[in-house]
Amino acid sequence: MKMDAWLLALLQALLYLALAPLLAGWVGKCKARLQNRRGAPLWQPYRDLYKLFAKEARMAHTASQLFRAAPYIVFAATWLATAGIPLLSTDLPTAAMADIIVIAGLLALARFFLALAGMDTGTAFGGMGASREMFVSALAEPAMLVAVFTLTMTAHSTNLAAVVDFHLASTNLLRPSYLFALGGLLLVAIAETGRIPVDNPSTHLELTMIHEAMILEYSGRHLALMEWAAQLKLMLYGVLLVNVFFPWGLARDTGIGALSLALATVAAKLLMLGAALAVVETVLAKMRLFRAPAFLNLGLLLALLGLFSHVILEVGA
Amino acid sequence: MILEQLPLLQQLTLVLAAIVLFVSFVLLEQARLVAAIHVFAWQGALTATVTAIVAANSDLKHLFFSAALTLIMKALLIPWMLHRLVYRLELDRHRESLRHPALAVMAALALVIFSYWAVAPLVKQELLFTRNIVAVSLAVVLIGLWMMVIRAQAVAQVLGFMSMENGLFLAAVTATGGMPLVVELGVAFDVLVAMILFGVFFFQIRESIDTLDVDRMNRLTEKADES
Amino acid sequence: MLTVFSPLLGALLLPLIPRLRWAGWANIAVSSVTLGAALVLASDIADQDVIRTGLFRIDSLNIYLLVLTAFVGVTTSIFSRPYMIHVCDSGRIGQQGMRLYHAMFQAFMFTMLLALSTDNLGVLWVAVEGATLATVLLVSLYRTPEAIEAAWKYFILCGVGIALALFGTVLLYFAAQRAIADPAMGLSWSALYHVAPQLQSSIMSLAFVFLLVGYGTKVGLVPMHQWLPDAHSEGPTPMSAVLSGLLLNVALYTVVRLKMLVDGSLSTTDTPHLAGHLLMGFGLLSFLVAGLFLHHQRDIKRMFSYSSIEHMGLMTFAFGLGGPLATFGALLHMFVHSLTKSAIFVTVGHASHIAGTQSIDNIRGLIRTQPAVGWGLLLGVAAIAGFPPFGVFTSEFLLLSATMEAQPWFTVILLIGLAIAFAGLFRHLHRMVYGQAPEGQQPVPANMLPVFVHLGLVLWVGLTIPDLLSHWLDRATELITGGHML
Amino acid sequence: MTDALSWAGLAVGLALASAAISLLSARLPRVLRLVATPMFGMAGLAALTAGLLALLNGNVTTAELPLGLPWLPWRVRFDALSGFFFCVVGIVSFAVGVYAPGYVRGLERGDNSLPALGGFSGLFLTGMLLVLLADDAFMFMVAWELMSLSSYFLVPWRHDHAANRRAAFLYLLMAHIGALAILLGFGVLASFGHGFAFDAMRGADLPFAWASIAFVLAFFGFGMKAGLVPLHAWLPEAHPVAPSHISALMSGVMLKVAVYGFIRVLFDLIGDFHWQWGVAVLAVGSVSALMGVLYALMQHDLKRLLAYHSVENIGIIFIGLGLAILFLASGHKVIGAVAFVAALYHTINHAVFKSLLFLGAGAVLHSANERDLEKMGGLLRRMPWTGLFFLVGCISISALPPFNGFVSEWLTFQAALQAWQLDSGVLRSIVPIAAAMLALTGALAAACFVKVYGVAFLGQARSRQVRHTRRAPISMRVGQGILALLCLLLGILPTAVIGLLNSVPEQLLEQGLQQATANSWLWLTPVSARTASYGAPLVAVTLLIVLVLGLWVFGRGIRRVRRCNTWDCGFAPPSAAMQYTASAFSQPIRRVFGLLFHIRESVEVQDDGRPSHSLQVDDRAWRIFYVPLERLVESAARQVVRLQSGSIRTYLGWTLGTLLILLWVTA
Repeated sequence: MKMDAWLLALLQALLYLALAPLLAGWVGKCKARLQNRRGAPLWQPYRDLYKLFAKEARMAHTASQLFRAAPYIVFAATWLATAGIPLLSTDLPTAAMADIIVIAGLLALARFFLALAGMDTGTAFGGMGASREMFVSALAEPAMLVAVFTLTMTAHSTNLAAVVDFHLASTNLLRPSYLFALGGLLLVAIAETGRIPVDNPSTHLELTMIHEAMILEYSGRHLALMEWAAQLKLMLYGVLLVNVFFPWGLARDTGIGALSLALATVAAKLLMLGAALAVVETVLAKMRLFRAPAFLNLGLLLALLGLFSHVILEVGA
Repeated sequence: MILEQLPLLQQLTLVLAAIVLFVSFVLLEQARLVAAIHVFAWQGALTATVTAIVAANSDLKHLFFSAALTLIMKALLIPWMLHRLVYRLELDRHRESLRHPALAVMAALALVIFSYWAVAPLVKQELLFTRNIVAVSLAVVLIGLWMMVIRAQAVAQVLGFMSMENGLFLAAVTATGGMPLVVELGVAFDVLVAMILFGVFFFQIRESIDTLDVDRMNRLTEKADES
Repeated sequence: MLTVFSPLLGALLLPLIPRLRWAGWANIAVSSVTLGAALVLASDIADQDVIRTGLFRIDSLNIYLLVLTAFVGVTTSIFSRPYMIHVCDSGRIGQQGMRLYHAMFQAFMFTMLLALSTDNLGVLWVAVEGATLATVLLVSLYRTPEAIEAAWKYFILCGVGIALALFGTVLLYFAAQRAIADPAMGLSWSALYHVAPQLQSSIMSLAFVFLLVGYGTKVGLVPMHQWLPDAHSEGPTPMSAVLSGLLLNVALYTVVRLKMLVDGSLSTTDTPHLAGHLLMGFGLLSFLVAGLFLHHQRDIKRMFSYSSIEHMGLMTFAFGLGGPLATFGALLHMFVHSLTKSAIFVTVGHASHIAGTQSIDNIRGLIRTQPAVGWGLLLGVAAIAGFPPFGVFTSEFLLLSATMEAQPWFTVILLIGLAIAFAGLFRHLHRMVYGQAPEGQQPVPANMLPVFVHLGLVLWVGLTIPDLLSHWLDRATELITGGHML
Repeated sequence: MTDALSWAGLAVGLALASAAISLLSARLPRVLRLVATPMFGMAGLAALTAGLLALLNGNVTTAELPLGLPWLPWRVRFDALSGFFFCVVGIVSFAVGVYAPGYVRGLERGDNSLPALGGFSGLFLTGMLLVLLADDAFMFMVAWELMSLSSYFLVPWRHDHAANRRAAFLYLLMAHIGALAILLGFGVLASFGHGFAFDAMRGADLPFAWASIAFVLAFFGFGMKAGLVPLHAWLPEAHPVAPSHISALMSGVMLKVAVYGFIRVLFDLIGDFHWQWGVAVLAVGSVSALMGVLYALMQHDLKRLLAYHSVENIGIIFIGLGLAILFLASGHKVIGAVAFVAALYHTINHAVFKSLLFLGAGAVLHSANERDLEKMGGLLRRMPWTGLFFLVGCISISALPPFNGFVSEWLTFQAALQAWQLDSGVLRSIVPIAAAMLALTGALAAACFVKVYGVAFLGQARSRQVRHTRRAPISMRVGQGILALLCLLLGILPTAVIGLLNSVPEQLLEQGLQQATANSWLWLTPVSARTASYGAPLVAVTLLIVLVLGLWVFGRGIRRVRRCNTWDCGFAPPSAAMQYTASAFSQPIRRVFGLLFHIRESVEVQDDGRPSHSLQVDDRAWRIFYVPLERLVESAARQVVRLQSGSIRTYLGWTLGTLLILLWVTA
């Protein structure tokens, strides 16, 4: 185990931390532009976080200690999850520490406490949000895992670094399975990160809220952590999509040059993805909660198709 | 089996056996209890005679004893007891008419043929005579059982039972020259006790459901709990 | 021969005892004497193979049944003392009834032991018929219309059956006369057994049909079983206990003895296993039908009498199956079944006293009212349903494995039957033992000693079969099948 | 004393002793509480020791007991597999032994027959241990039925409710039917192996058809006990009505004994594998997992819910076993061993966290005297320790890192992901579907336990008596604490555990998992370091570090937080009645998966004008599987009853008819 690799891993994690609000800001900016508004500046999310941290945190009488602990746990779990996904280099010991299934598990852990926190306030909103969140994620999880299985069965590894490495090493094949897997993962990502059409992060209309309903009672640093965790999650999915399916440009060692190149490419890819997301959120409308299953079943279907086309078309002897 | 070749006594035995069979038909048909009892007494007497004859033409002297026993029991004692019971139960005028007498007789005839067919396998030249007697006595037994099936009157059922005993006895005597003495005595004792118990039961039944129609005794069944 | 005749003396003397309170004790005493004598006899048998004097012949098969019978007799008499006194005090029977009861109890024991120990098939017949006569009065002891009806049915059906058996015996004798010179020996089982191959097969098979129908009625084989639940449910409970625990065994024992003869004579023909197949058929039929009967029961004693039919069917099937393993299992099952079933009937007697009725719907919350009775019933039924570690499981295990070897497909039927019977028993049991007791339900003076002695023995057998017993059973098996298990 | 077998004997002895003592202590409940239950715990400890010894020194010890049939004495055999399950039984019974005194104390008021409780608990434990020891079919069956019977006596222990009695009857009936099937299966094996001793059966080589019959019988029998769909319907009836620590033993351990039986028969006695079996087990396992969790989501009786989750987890275990069979059948022994170990791992995990949850439910029942989720709420603040431990249990059973449930599911996934190695394309595509169902199951389980914890322990109390809950007695808290700690340890030290388990597949499949623990204790690498690795300790530690850092940086230590009213949207302040209820929480899922349930929902306007909403979700297994069977038997019984018509002449007719027919047949 090389020391610098670990340092790099730490650097990556910090990068995630640093860039996550930026990505959120970028998506917001694009949306504003598409809606012919000037919109908030790119670094607005940073300002919000700073403001929230400065503010005093309050909690309801009905809430228990879990309400206080939840933000930290959610934040920690999400951040740790990001550490397993190669951002710049595939030489990533943390990826070996937490493979894709662990990442999914960590996200689930975060979600678990998020939902509990929502229920802890003892309000109708919290319960509603928690119920819907768990419902949506329950449908999203199999889709996500199946989509990921396609990758891992191709690369014969659940270690994302290894997967990316495998792709970089192998000549670029056109795999039908990846097409489907990508589609499936996209839908899942949209659902999991609480974007339109499944959820709308910028609404506070009780009938449509999911994520917001759970954190409705939070304030101050607690709220900041929750928001930051959400942004991290968005970035996590973004990186997962771009780096696993379009790994070009990632560094395979810890050379400075390779890393800077990787940073540039990743940034570019993320910007494009963000723009695309903005477009999607602009053209689509949020759908009713009970249309969400159809949406996610489509995701699962795509993922399964990917899997089948892998085991039948690509491996099939 | 050629009748001519049989000694006279055996021919006589056959005749008597035939009569016993006929008598049990009569018993089956007899509607009046008192008359039926008399018929039964005759059957007993005939059985006793058969025994005596067999005893005469074989050297089994103890058969004379059992013949006497049969005569006393089947022809005198039991009928007399039944008689008394019937009178004390004021059943002397009682007559029970079968619903389908013709069918009953048909069935009985079928039983006769069946019993002949059933014992047919034990065919050995020197056994023929015995076999036919066994067939007859089996028929008597079956008809007795049949009588118990079709007669709903307790006393009549007892008569059927007793005529089964007669059939048994006939078989025992003619086929095997009588059972060992100890068994004879045991059987006789059992029959006697049975008869006494029957008597006791007549009264018990009578006082519990004031009739001797066994069809009234249908409390004990699983059917009721189907509701 | 004290074994056999002490009950006879008892039967003659007991009615003369003026004070009823003593009669119960005397009853126990006589039974104990019988048991003692039986044990002495058993110890004699241990060294020499067979004892025969005149009409009697004790061999390894019937000695263990003798001991079993005597033992159950003792425990039942122990139970019956308080029970009958309770009955007497509740005014259901009078002084005469008590005298009659004690006399007939011993008379019944006498016939049982006689039937077991005699060698002469004629005497055997007389004894079995005598058993009917002795018990029929006990069935009608309570003088209720139901009791009288039950007694009448019992009397008529068994009388007819036994008459048919006599016809079979006659035919047997008829066949014997052609094989045995001395007519006096013509009904001696041992003599017949020696010359079995010479007995004319056609007569033997004919005879066996009559004997099977005849004694089968006593065993309670479907469809000649109808007398059994009536007699069990209406008679006094101790009598039900001995009926289920002993009479059925003895009848089955008779059938087995006769099967041995018939097998011997048919061995050379083209249908050597005729008797066995008949037994298997009857056994299976009784087993299944009785199991189904259990489901629609309202009377607790009827229910358990059906369970007796079921187990008798199982044993009959096993004896029909033949082979050392099956026979060993059947003998063992005979043993554990009599113990368990008599224990259950004892408990049921107390239970029906507690509730003041025999109707299942009105027996409630036994465990709450009198835990000893409630648990006794629960454990007893668990045992009879074939739950380990009780011995019934052991014997059923043996039977099943024997069936598995001989007729694999019958095993499935047996298992289904077991499941059905089990469900039938427990669906009723639950409501009786558990739940709240009705208002004012009081415990009764009960002597549960016999129950727990019996269950203890059954448990012991279930955990490990004592050498003594296993050797008896083994020798009996050897006698029946000629094969060894040990 | 280092002999594993003698420790096992000691365990059995102690269990029996505790049974005897409590049966004798009819008069003084204190003896029961202070002597019998600790002895129960000791028995568990002894069993644990025995199991660990067997796993460590990995040799097989046998013995013969002077019991059983003259020609078939009870044979005892103690190998790694038995050892592992001894550990499972031991851990839980130890925790239960610690927990019980407090719980039993709560039962001393009221006319509960404590001797029966203690006595049958002891026998129950004895039965389970003997099953694990048995080395011949006879002893196995005796022990098995002893286990069923004694546990049955514990089910209707609160027998005043007719429902409990019915549950008990159903339980015993199903157990018995299952046992008969098992017996039949043994019979098939025995008739080929010429003997009921397991050695003989191992020696037997069966043709495929007969082997399949034996397999099906064993699968049915043990599946009946383990509660596989659709045979499971008795389980959620029976387990919840027993006293809670007994429910813990039943759900946590007895089901595992059924799993043991299945493994013993299939992997040891039959010993050869066919992919058809694998598919069957896999399919049934997946369906059980999914249906189990879905039905659990619909429950609002806490203990019923937990019981349904047992169905789910058993399903997961059988998914692992199915995968193992598949891979072994196609010759990939290593992957097979991985799947097998995954199943074992989940076995012990489920034992631990399910018992923990049941003990927690018992604590709630004991303190709040409430089983209905809809009436609970805010318990965390009234019983903080129980709340904490229960949370640990919830996280574990929801398969979330870094706790133990996650490890076994991770292993199962890893095994499933090796499906590309299978030859047949069909299997290659079946296995991932099972994996997908597993994923769905996990997510739904998480949803379910968010519901449970959120409704029961968070928010505000929904009923008065819950509002005045006292905290549970110390012994109960300790009992839960032990298990909670184990949940964590099993979660963060998988390498150590698997190193311990290793001797089981080595003995059973001649295939160990050396590579799994090859690269240091930090890394769990079931197949190879490149294929997959999980640094459980690192994840846990990092998580902890980040947490502490977060608290330090942002929270600047634990500052007091000002309390204020909940935001009321400008309307009346929110009351407990406004909270989401359990059934409201699961409504979306109920609606999406509605086809699978038998839902009876109705809204009626009561006479006082207020609407009343009634919702009942029933198990379809009843109508599909149980009811028809019952009807069949009923009608057959009704037919048979005609025999007993009551007319003596008919009876005589039967006799005559029989006679004639027989004469006709024989002549």
